[in-house]
Amino acid sequence: MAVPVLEIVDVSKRFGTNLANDGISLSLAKGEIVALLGENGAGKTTLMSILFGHYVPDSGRVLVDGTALPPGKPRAAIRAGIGMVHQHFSLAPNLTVLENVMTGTESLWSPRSRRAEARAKLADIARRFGLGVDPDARLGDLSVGEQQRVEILKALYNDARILVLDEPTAVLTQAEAETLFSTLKVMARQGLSLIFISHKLDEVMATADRIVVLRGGRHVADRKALETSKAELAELMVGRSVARPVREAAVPGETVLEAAAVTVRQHGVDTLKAVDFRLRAGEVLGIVGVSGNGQGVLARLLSGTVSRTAGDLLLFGKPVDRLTVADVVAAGIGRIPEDRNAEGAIGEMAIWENAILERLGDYARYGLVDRVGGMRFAGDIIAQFDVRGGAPATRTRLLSGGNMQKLILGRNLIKRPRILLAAQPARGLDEGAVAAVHERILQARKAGTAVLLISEDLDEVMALADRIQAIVGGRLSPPIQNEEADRQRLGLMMAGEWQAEVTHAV
Amino acid sequence: MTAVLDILASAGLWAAVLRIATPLILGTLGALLCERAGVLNLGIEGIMTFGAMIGWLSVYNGADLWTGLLVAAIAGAVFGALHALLTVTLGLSQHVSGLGVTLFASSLSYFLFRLLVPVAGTPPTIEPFQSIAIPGLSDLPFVGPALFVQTPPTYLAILIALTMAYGLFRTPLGLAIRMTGENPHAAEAQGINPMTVRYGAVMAGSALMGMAGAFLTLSAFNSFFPTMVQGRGWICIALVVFSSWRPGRALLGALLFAFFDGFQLRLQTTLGGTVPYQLFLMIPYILSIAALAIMARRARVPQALMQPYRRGER
Amino acid sequence: MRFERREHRPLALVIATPMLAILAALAISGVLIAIAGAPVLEAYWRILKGAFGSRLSATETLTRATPLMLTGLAAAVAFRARLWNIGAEGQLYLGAITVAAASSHLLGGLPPVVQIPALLALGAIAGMVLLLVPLWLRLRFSVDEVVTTLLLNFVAVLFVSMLIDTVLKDPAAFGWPQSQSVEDGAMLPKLLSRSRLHLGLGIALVLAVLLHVVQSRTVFGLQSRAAGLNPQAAVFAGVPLGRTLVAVACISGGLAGLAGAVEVMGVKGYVTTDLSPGYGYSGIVVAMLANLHPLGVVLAALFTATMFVGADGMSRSMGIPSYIADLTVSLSLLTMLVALFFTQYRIRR
Amino acid sequence: ATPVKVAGIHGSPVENAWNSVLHKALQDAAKDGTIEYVFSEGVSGTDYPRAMREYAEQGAKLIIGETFPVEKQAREVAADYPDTAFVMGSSGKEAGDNFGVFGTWNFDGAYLAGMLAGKMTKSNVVGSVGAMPIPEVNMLINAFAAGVKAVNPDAKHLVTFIGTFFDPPKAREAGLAQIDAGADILFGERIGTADAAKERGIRSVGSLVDYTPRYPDTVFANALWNFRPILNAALADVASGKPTGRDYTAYGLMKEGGSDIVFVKGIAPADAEAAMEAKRAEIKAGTFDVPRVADEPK
Ligand SMILES: Nc1ncnc2c1ncn2[C@@H]1O[C@H](COP(=O)(O)OP(=O)(O)OP(=O)(O)O)[C@@H](O)[C@H]1O
Ligand SMILES: Nc1ncnc2c1ncn2[C@@H]1O[C@H](COP(=O)(O)OP(=O)(O)OP(=O)(O)O)[C@@H](O)[C@H]1O
Ligand SMILES: [Mg+2]
Ligand SMILES: [Mg+2]
Repeated sequence: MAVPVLEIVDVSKRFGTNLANDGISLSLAKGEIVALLGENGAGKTTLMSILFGHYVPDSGRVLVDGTALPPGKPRAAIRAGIGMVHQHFSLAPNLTVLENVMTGTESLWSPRSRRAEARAKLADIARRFGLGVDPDARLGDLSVGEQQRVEILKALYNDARILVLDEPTAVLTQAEAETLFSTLKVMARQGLSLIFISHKLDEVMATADRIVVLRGGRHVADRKALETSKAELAELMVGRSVARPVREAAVPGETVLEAAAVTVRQHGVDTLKAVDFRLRAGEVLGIVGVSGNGQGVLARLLSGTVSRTAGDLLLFGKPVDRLTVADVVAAGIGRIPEDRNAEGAIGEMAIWENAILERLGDYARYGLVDRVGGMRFAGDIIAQFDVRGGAPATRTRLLSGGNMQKLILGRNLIKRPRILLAAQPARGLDEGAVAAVHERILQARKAGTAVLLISEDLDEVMALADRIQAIVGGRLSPPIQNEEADRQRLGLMMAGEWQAEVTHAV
Repeated sequence: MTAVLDILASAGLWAAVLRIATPLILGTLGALLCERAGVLNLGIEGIMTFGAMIGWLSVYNGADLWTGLLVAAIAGAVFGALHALLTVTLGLSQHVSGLGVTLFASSLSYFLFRLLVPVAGTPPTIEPFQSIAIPGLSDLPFVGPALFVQTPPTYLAILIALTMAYGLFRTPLGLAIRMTGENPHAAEAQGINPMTVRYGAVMAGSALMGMAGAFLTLSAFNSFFPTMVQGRGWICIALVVFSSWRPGRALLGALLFAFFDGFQLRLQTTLGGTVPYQLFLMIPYILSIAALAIMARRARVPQALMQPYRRGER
Repeated sequence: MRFERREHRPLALVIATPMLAILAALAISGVLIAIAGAPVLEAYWRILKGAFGSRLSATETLTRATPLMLTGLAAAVAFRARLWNIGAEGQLYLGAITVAAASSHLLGGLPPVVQIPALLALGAIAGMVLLLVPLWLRLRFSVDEVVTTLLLNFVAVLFVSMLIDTVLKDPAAFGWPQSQSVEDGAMLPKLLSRSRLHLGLGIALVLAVLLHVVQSRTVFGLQSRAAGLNPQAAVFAGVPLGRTLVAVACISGGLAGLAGAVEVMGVKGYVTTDLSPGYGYSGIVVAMLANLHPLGVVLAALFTATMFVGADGMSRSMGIPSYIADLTVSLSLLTMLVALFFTQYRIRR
Repeated sequence: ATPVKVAGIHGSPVENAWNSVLHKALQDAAKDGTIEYVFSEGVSGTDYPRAMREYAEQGAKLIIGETFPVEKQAREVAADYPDTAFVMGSSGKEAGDNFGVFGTWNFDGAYLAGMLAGKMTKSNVVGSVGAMPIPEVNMLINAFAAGVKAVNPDAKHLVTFIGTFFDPPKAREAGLAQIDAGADILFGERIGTADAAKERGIRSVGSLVDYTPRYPDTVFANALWNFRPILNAALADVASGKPTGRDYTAYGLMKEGGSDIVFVKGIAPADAEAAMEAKRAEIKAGTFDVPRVADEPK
């Protein structure tokens, strides 16, 4: 093998009692793409943060071209040619693209920013790698995919030779992800070395040359992509074999939720346009779509946080007026929000408080909170849903992403809801956690719960949903049966192609 | 009505506007610089007081006026470092720390003044900055006496405003400061140490606040007098908001407020105290609140303002 | 060097650090006292005596702590819901002027049992109203309230200054800008004769306990904390965000307004623009020192008042500049802030 | 005799002209050995009653100060400490046996200075800068204006209030505004006014203390106020055990030696000085009373 451009040697890092990295070593050759895999909390981000100088390792070294980087100095890492695209974007929405890219690239004491030169260089890089974006746009006005591009441009602008991407596709659509990976391959061919982190085994297998697996902070495996399989990787990550559950055939029951020509208007824009759907007991209805097409509004509408402008909603056959969160919870609708940190749970509050917050009606008397009951409820969730890493009184923030998701699932499923609204339930979760979440959703279906699954992940929808509708520009396609669905057909539906069919037919 | 027009047409008014505005310009720029880096500095009122005291005390003890101004700036920077220690290093709540610094700096000024300066009938004096007529320009009709016969710190303040406007928007350092105020994580990811930037901005901004205070004792007056800052610092905080964090507009805002004050004083001599003077004094505050209500939607507030940055914390 | 958040706070640490902070503040003050040429140890002794050494000093300490408790509670309840109310000073003045106006114009002549509660309520309502404005700006236009509440302080004080210069000016005050007085009958009863200690202390203590119960035990307490920590998640969980914040603002502004009412009805009898030596701002300090805990606020207010009254008395008895009192208080605040930090964080290399 | 223990409680820093007059008189008395003087300054309204009580409990026999913001409470304190004499600058009335009051009546000097100014003005415009329109400030400014008018009925008199007691830069700006409006002699009730006059090379009049040493070429006359007569009267009452609950204001009048004009000879026209000296003699003799007008000057 060629001389490695990057070597991580025996790096360890401890947070409190938690050994996040335990003697990890890793090397990267020029032009190579390495995927870093591991469960949530395995220490991937921590390792990359050490590489980039955000964190100072407790021990171990990082070598670029054989020279050790000073620890804890992002500036040195950038100089050495390391570029990093963070799991959470580090961009300033109020500044322009060019400003975001230029920050820190010139000597701070230079009396003048060389904007023209910077603009030219940016345009050049954008052309070379096919990453077009308006340099004068305010960053906050860009879509998520464009912001991602800016992050990559930023790294390339710094003449990165080693590019690190931490879960770059977590927020991208399938199509955007595919574009990204073809760009990454172009980069590798031009001599860049890449490390990317992902939980999606398909893209890992398709893109990486080599795959490194971390578990519990330790380096557990290093495989050539050609010499391994998804099943092996999944097992290496979790430490046991995992398989996603299989949906069994079932007969759906009566309709529990029906929307007829429901429209939502926000700030003068129709974000949902006359949507129709029916949801039946014991079935999973999948809604696929590219983000930004209204699935957020749909989820919020059914969660009780947005109200409709026109149309009818029938809940258990009865028309309902304005739905509030309290109504929704009282009606036995469980809700899994799309962003667990922003909406699902409050990190600074205890687990038990998060568990009962949405059902304070049941856990309060005369306006006083029933603490004992709440603790018991949280304890039940922890036990039944295998939430690890916390007791009822623990601060929720300390749970890993997967465990927080289990808490949210448990909070909703433990009371056997009649309807479950699941928005992106497995986003950002590792393979083991995904399997567990899917398992729970299918169990609920079997028990007669009607599940509305909103997801951008086609594999997930095809694995779980009985019927599938696509959402495009605030409109819903008519449903198709799972058996009729394949990637291509769904792709067309997500592009709005069903409308064309309809017009042709008329 | 003609009385109002006469006032507006007098060069004296506009010269007064510049004079009254000078400490506000310096203080506002100082607060603006801190806030651009993400740190609200409510220590301003106290830092101005200390600057007024120490600048004067230096000159009283034999330093020349420019040295006095410099000493005030350095003292301001020291209090800035204290504020930065509490809010940047320790990440404590910025408004609480700022109020603490104000209380500390002002009581320390009074205490030291009392210890170091003998009590006499009226406080002892120094020879303050004299107005300098800019050759050529000051001979222009109307504009000359209105704008070009001022004390050197006034020219300096305007120069600093223009420099800061350039510096923030046209230099790499300015971009680094703005980025730190918008998203310190992003700044760090680009190899800028947000802690250092915040320390630098808060100390430099506080130095300007110290100079703002020193203007009161080295130019606007010739003695130090406890409590003489009289809320000018708080007006600066308002003006930063009013300026939507832009140095050029900060300059204009300070001039606008000084205009109301100078105008009000002149109106009294012709119309007598018919309008309660409090109404005039409320103007900058109310305008700032209104400006905020209009602007906030466009979210031009530095996004990381008042948010502590702790390395390696989730 | 890095700071790492502590998940567990050893009790010993929680007790020891504030003690260290007080010692540090006293040590620094000691240096200044020595510079002023006074014997330091005696000065410490005099601070203690000045705060608690006699019936007079003890009642004065308690009297000064009273408004601090109320403004401290006002800040604590708001900060807990992340409503950054630093406008307690303005709310205090508005409460005060409302009480003075109401007693001399609206409710004058009513029997004390009716008038006193009515005045207290009106004072509280005035404070609420002043805080609801920035809250409305925040909810409607997403205007950050730190700056608006701060600025409204100056508007409020100028407004009061204008009123006591014009319509509410006391003609009996010989032209001094001061408001008409609250009727004698409507003054709060004194708790001890020959002292300034008044019923306001009792009111503040009861409210602190009440607030503690509300915050730690009630649905509203939990919801307001949720609203503060993560508004979006709170809305998702069905917390009525607007209503909760309005309620928080009413309590916070009400407490601050009440502080003004109590100062007028308990101590001063009328309003001038120097009614409050910054009680609104000190309240923030008190709330932070108490870590936003209502019962802690009582202790922090007592501590702050002790430091001030003690050091003030010391300056008089030892003939050193009286500015030492504010200086000691500010030093205690700064050291205490640092101490609180170290109860929450530990240093890692 | 052993010196009497006297405490001064100053609501403002002792640099404030008014307080400095009290402070200086008390310091002088201490130097004479007449009294033993302790003081507090910058005492806020909230703390004022406590300071009074503390000094009373520490055994001060006489307490001098100002109770403008705390009139009501101050009387309560006095009632609680009948053995201590309180003689306070106050707008109110005396109370009980031990709460005496005094006003600041240095308007005689202001009137006389006005007589000089009226003859000196070339532009026929003079101005006064004051803190706030409270009676004692009003009386002073009105007396100055009356003096001007007495010798020069056509002269115009401008008035500006700065709205605060402690903002010298603002007083200076107010003075400059008046100069811009044509004034060529300024009466500075507030410190800072003379700085404006100095900057523009015109003359000004000071109040309460002698500003001439501070502004030698600018301030040519001062309406002095001397606290010593009031202090002496109060001390005499304390010494002889007479009640101090009375109004000491009159001791501050010119005819009692409590106030006067000091001026630099030869600045004003000789006839103006002569006319002024004549009036001064009349006032001292009690044959002329300067009008006391407490309304807000217009
Ligand atoms: N700043 C921090 N303070 C305390 N603990 C931390 C910190 N950063 C990470 N951890 C902990 O270290 C462990 C590794 O975290 P890390 O973010 O590296 O995981 P990851 O592999 O990136 O997970 P994910 O797939 O969820 O992104 C976790 O247990 C996490 O809770
Ligand atoms: N306040 C608004 N003003 C104008 N348009 C809006 C507003 N909110 C949403 N939209 C538009 O409505 C459409 C649907 O928005 P929505 O937030 O539901 O998207 P989403 O599907 O939830 O996206 P994501 O998955 O990224 O959260 C988008 O085109 C969006 O740009
Ligand atoms: Mg990660
Ligand atoms: Mg959305």
